[in-house]
Amino acid sequence: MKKELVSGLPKLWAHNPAERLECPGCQYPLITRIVYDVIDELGVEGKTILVNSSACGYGIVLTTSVDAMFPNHGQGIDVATGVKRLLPDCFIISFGGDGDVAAIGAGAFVNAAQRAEKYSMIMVNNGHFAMTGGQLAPTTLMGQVTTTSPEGRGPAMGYPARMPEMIATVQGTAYSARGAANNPANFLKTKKYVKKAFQKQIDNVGFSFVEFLSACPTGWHMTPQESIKWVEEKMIPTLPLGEFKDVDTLD
Amino acid sequence: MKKELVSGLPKLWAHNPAERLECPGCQYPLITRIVYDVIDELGVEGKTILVNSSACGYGIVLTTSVDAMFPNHGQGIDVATGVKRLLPDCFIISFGGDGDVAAIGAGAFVNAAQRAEKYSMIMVNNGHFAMTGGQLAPTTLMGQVTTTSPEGRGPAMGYPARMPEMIATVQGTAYSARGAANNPANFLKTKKYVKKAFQKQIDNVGFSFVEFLSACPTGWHMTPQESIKWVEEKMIPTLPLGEFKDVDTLD
Amino acid sequence: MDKSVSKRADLIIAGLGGQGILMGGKLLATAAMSLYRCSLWLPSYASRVRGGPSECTVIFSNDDIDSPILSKAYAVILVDPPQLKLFEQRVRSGGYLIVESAGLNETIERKDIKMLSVPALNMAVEMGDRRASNMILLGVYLGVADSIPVPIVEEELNRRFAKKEKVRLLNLNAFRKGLEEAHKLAA
Amino acid sequence: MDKSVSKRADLIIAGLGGQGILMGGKLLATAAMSLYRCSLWLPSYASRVRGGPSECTVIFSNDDIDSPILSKAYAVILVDPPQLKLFEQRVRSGGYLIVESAGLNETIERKDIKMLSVPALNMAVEMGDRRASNMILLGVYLGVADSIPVPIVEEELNRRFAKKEKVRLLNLNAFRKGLEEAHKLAA
Amino acid sequence: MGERLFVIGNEAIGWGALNAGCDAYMGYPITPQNETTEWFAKEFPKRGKVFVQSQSEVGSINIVFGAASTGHRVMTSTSGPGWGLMQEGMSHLANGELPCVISLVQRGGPGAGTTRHGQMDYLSATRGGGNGGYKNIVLTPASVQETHDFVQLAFYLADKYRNPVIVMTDGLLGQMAEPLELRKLDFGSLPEKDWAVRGRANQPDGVRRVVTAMQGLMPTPPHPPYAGFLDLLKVLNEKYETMKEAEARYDTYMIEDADLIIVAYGYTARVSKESLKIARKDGLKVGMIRLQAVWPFPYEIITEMASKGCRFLVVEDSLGQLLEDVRIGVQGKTGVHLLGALARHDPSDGGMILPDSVLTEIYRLME
Amino acid sequence: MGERLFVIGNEAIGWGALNAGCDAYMGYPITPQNETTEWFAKEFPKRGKVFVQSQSEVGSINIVFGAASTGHRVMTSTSGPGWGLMQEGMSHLANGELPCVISLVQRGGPGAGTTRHGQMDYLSATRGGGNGGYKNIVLTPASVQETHDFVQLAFYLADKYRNPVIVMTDGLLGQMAEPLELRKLDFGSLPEKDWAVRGRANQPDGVRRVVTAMQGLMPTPPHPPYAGFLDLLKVLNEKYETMKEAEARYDTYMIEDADLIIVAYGYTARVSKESLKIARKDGLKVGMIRLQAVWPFPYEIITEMASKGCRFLVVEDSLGQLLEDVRIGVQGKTGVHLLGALARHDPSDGGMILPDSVLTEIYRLME
Amino acid sequence: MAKGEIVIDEMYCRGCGYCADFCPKDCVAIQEDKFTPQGYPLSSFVRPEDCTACGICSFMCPHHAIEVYRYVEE
Amino acid sequence: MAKGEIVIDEMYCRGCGYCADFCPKDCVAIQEDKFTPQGYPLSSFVRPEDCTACGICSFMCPHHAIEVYRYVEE
Ligand SMILES: Cc1ncc(C[n+]2csc(CCOP(=O)(O)OP(=O)(O)O)c2C)c(N)n1
Ligand SMILES: Cc1ncc(C[n+]2csc(CCOP(=O)(O)OP(=O)(O)O)c2C)c(N)n1
Ligand code: SF4
Ligand code: SF4
Ligand code: SF4
Ligand code: SF4
Repeated sequence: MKKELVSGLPKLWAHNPAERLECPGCQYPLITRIVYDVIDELGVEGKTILVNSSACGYGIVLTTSVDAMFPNHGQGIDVATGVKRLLPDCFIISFGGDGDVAAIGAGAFVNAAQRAEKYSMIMVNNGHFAMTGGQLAPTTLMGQVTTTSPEGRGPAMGYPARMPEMIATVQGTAYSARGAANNPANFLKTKKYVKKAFQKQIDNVGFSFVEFLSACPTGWHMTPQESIKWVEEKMIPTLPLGEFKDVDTLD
Repeated sequence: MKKELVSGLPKLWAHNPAERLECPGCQYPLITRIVYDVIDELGVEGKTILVNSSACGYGIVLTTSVDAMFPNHGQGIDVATGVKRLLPDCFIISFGGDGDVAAIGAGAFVNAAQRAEKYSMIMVNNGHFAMTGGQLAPTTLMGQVTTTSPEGRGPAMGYPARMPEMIATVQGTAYSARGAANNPANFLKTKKYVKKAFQKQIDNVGFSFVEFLSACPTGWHMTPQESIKWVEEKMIPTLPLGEFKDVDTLD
Repeated sequence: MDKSVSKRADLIIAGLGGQGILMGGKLLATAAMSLYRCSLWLPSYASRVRGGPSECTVIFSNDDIDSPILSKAYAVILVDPPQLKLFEQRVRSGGYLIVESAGLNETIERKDIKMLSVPALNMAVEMGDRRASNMILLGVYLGVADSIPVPIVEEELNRRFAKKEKVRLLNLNAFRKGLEEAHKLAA
Repeated sequence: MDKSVSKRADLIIAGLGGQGILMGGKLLATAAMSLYRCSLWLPSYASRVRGGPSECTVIFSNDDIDSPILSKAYAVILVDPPQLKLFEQRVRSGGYLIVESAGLNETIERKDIKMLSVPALNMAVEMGDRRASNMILLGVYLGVADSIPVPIVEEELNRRFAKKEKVRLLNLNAFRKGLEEAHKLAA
Repeated sequence: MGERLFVIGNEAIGWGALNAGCDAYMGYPITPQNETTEWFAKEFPKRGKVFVQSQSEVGSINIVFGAASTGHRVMTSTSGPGWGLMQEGMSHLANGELPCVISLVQRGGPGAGTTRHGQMDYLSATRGGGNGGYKNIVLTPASVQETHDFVQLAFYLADKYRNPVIVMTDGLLGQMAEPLELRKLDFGSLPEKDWAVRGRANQPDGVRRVVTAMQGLMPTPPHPPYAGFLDLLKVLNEKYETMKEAEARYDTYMIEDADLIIVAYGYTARVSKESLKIARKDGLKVGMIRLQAVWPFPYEIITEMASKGCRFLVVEDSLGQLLEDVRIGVQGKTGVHLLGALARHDPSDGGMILPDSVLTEIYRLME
Repeated sequence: MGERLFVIGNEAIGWGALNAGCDAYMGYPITPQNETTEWFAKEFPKRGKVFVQSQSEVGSINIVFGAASTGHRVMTSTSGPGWGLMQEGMSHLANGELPCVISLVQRGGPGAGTTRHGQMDYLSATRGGGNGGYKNIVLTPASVQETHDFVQLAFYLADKYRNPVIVMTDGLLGQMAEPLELRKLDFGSLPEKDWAVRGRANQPDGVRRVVTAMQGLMPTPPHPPYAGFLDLLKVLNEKYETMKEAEARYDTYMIEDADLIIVAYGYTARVSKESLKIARKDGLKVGMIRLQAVWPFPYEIITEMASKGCRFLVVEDSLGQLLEDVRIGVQGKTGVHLLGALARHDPSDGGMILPDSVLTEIYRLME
Repeated sequence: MAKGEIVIDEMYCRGCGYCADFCPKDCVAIQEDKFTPQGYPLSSFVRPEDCTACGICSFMCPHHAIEVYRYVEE
Repeated sequence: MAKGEIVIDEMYCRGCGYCADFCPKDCVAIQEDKFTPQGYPLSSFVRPEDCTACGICSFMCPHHAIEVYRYVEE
């Protein structure tokens, strides 16, 4: 009997375990797997440039075998604009944490969409600032304890940001969705979202955006299993999965 | 026969013509009149602090008789947060141009709403950066000629920002609307919007926001009459007047 | 100024925003390019106020132009008469202060300079457009200073307004009126 | 070190993140506060990597503590044996290198320091929780260095874990096991 | 000795602020100062004080602008890239003459550099990294206790001069724990903040207040603030000159007979002192000037010692920034040497300058 | 003489960029440099080149980061508060060693100050206003032609050193019109930009490229960029030292026999030269050093002239920034005087330093 | 019959004409041959008889140049 | 009968247990007493017989430690 590989290392893989420093059970690499595989499926690998400004993503995104950029926290959105404008034929993905997109980079994010920049943005939402030690992020859920909301997030600290819903109202946005990988079905659905988002870029329609809810067991002080449950039972009810915009022309 | 004053100088007026340096036909002072009069009607004059970071608003807002602040372009949103947090019993209005709110201050704007800051924000949309000589703003209409879109805004420069629609999607926003003063009826409707927005602050509900479409005859190189027509025939169809969010609790 | 050698000329035009101050100066400076090795135009206007004080410096020279800023100039064109006393001080000894007469109700004290009071606004209104007054004053200046041959200025003027025939004609006529006026005044 | 005068003691604890390196050092430094005029704890850990190299410096002294950084210390506790060669160099002459024996398969070359190899991990597993191994090593250190009286350390330990009785007991017992082990090794 | 806490430098900033009567903190997380932000998140709300986690450092500094305008004592803290982002705001605070405290916990740069420690923001802190030329006092503590005390001093100086004051440490001092005696320091009385906005009904004179970053100054009543630009410059210049006269701070150690003087601040000053003492035991005439403030800079003492023929060794964890000031002071009279960041002992981002390296350099220079 | 345009300094920046083969401009409006932004908006799209109006100066500088990473020639321009906002980005560009050009048209500060002109960003431009200690060449033209030429030089130097280069003028030079001869300058050949990202299929060697602002450097292949932090510092230090050696630029005027030397750059250099010529006619031995670059700074020539006993007069429209560098050069050997922004002739924001003021100061000093 | 009257302040009027545009009774008009001290064309209360004292000309005036009074029976 | 098989790379596995959680056929389990070289509990292919080669354990593994092979008739 012959064996055929069904699934293994993601496509676009630079075999370098030294650079793979994510925590056990971290779901971050699942979205990178999705992104890498979709790039491969769309056949755009040779012209892809990944721009990563998500903090925990630094080591994780470095596993790619394609051109990559690592600007500072919050800058990846504008930096991607710079790359895409100079290389309109290239395929540009910008990765950001929820801190990047919803906090420090929110102005860049809104304006990239307003200008209808033709690249794709992935926001990895792990509900807090993981790299710096688990502070409140705009996406933090109500009641969630972080190092800067030690009593849990209360209304005095505002309410969880819903970026895909918000950016869907901007005319320059071609596609906006929220996915997760709390189970295999949602993993596969998220992959579909990502593929659609990327196709908008290929078709030069407009700005495309996918938020990914990502379990962070270490940062949340949970077992991996508890962290998946948290995504399911806490995050998804507040931050529903699905598509919020999907158009083929912006006019 | 006795005479009774029906309408004259706005309330909260500091009689100082030297500081009134707006261009002939500029509609900016109409929104300040609305704001001043509503503050007076709500009886909060004594605890009002105006924060202005709109550029042409500098001279215009200086006409108030209440405490006022003039931080730099783009900063008025965060500055208002600082003032309100330290003086929660005071009544804080932040004025911004479309450049302030939709461009340089977009991140501050989105995050003030996300944190449900309890003050009121007025955005004066004159469709371009007036003070610096009429450059493209995120709100500039398609086809509109500015000094940085000399051939008219085309899709390569993105699409007009719709801030009230966008900010309405943020949970921390209590109120969001768009008004104009292209005719007396809309002037009065805008005044109602402003009053509602201010009431949200008084009731401590959340962030409140009103956009005001403002004719800028000088900057647009039009007569005042042409500029009113432009508001009516070009701006309003793209940026419809009305309320986009009005809630009494954020949960 | 020695009209034949013409090694350097300088001029301040002062008034209010909207009076064509900056445009007039730039026109001269551009025209001067073909004649002088160096030519310089420096505008100066209030930043926030539309319609506030406005001023420009024009210098042409065959030597290097060092300072772009003039403490004093050979000629000052003052379109806003209330500022007379201020600009009296900015004329170099032996030079000219050319001033709009409408609204002028004082005179200068200095004996070492000449003041030419020109009813440019009235003349312009008579010509059909008050906005042409700046060209009249420019004409007066060239009439007395002769720093650039008239045809060169007219050529530049024609080039600048090539696409707006009515404006071109208006300005050209105003300029010529100013030259005439200069000769009258000089006489 | 002169145990009776005890003017200054210092210590480096090194290992990997998650081995309780930083906590152990801070416990000692806090306990030392009541005894010494000065006490200092300086952590040092890799920024990006969870589980990377981790190290802390502990100094107590009745004199001012100048440098918070030690080129060498009287004692080094090494929880990560593969780094033996590196830390052999960081022990002061006459001092101790206390090293976890599980995974240790070399020895030191220097003759002027003493190496104590301690099966702390095994001992901790026997006690029911591998995470207690750091307290065992701390006990060994105090057993040989005697820089702080045992009751003071135990008091601090009890305070720190006051709210978690099981953890408190585990750590206290581990610490005492370490002390015993030190006496065995010293014997 | 009173009750002492055992806390890290980043927490001492919080305790110092509390003892200074600070009312509000606004900040954004960045390593290695996160414990400061977290301290305020934990300790301030429960005391009814204001904690705002901003959306960025541009946000922090502008929220500070608003908060400081109300006359309350307010502060923020940051590091590295966050400090870079605050430069425009610093300039506007200077223009508006708004008192506030910025805790700057230096890390290594440029760019994201290392999240650990470094002394690489000296020039941007002392020269006004932002636009337009402004000055602020920069205090440089070297211990946990001094950090706590200097934060209080900083609030006092900020109010005294109506100017931002920076307390500059580094990741090493921030992460390091030492005993801290909590104490409220009294520096004397201060004028009323009669320029603050608080709503006209709350102004004793019923006259509006205006705060602006546009053309300088918040003249106390009568407003309006139309002081010309030149007036702003004159006022600022006078203030800066006064600060230069009055606020230089340093301590000296065995400089009287020294042939070589080490100039340093913060962690490298402590490292250097250890080496210096060893060298002294060896009979080498080494002394030290430890800077407790790096702006204003005590050029006079440097010039004086240089005139006596002393040579200088600058020990700083950078490519040579403090070095520039020492050179200005020395005026070419003697030699100035640098032991800088290239002497970090470890190629990874954890390296620091060790006592051994300083000692070796002392011996090399004294040979 | 070839065909000449009559353009203002802000437009000359555009023409210079075009002649340098600049591919992209990104910027945000701010007075007094709006004509630059507008020039690119008008001239670049129709030539198939990239113009992006960013949402802020933080946006500008980060879009520059992205654009420069592709190996194209890119630039931005700004002034005052916009410059303040770019500081963090400048630091990251330095870390990533990305070549690009920043046109800085100085206005008066601090804060929003005046929108007119000033020379108040000298220190933040030369000292690295942002975090972490970095250096960049700062070219300071004094005419429209020189502005155009120096923009081309800036692009060359940026590529040569893989470092941002600043062209620093001011509102006055920016608004002033002079004849401009368009000419393409040739500075010699440059290495391939083999480090640039462009998609792996477009890399001749098929190996990925990595650009980072995190821990320095984009080593040309083989990657990865895991140079340690210390390695980054060493590389940067070496580069900065090379620039210091090679890139100081100035011209001198009648300094040989001078008793007093004026040091200035930009508009105040031109103003000063006029006064100097008058003073010379009067027999006063005044000379001038006009700086064409303010970083690196030509300390040697200053020291040399100071050693001969020359005194110095610094003329700059600030409270004394260039002054610091001249002091470093003079080394206390002779006197250094400042004619600064307090000598602006007009209390409003329009004031400038007039030739008369400089002349008076020369006479005062030469009395 | 006039229900009220308006007062136009020459110092403030800048001749934009909004009062004339929006007055529902056409009581106000720009006088192209009269100028304000600042040189702008001046607005005038040309048909006082139809004024209803609605206030529109006043609140639509950007330069706050108009006061509107209503006549009230005593 | 097994439709395929999986290979777990000890070097990569970090014992998070997602493979075990999500394997629809319960073929994978964490062996609490076995450790990876890095010291993490190790995942094992405990019931190979039911494996359908669906690939889930592989793509749900964050650490890319699992390869899934499907048997194909030749
Ligand atoms: C200007 C600036 N401010 C702050 C930081 C510190 N910082 C690094 S990552 C980060 C937030 C990380 O959160 P997020 O973007 O959600 O990414 P995650 O770590 O969760 O992947 C912060 C605040 C920085 N590097 N630069
Ligand atoms: C950081 C910074 N960038 C740019 C500017 C220049 N600037 C002043 S106002 C302005 C835009 C004005 O547009 P808008 O906010 O729409 O107000 P308007 O003038 O139209 O009232 C700009 C770009 C500045 N002052 N500060
Ligand atoms: S901290 Fe959280 S997000 Fe970051 S690598 Fe660990 S698990 Fe993943
Ligand atoms: S430029 Fe436009 S917005 Fe500004 S004062 Fe004039 S009319 Fe009003
Ligand atoms: S609306 Fe006001 S400013 Fe305009 S014309 Fe009428 S009175 Fe004059
Ligand atoms: S999902 Fe991967 S890392 Fe996690 S236990 Fe299974 S094989 Fe190991």
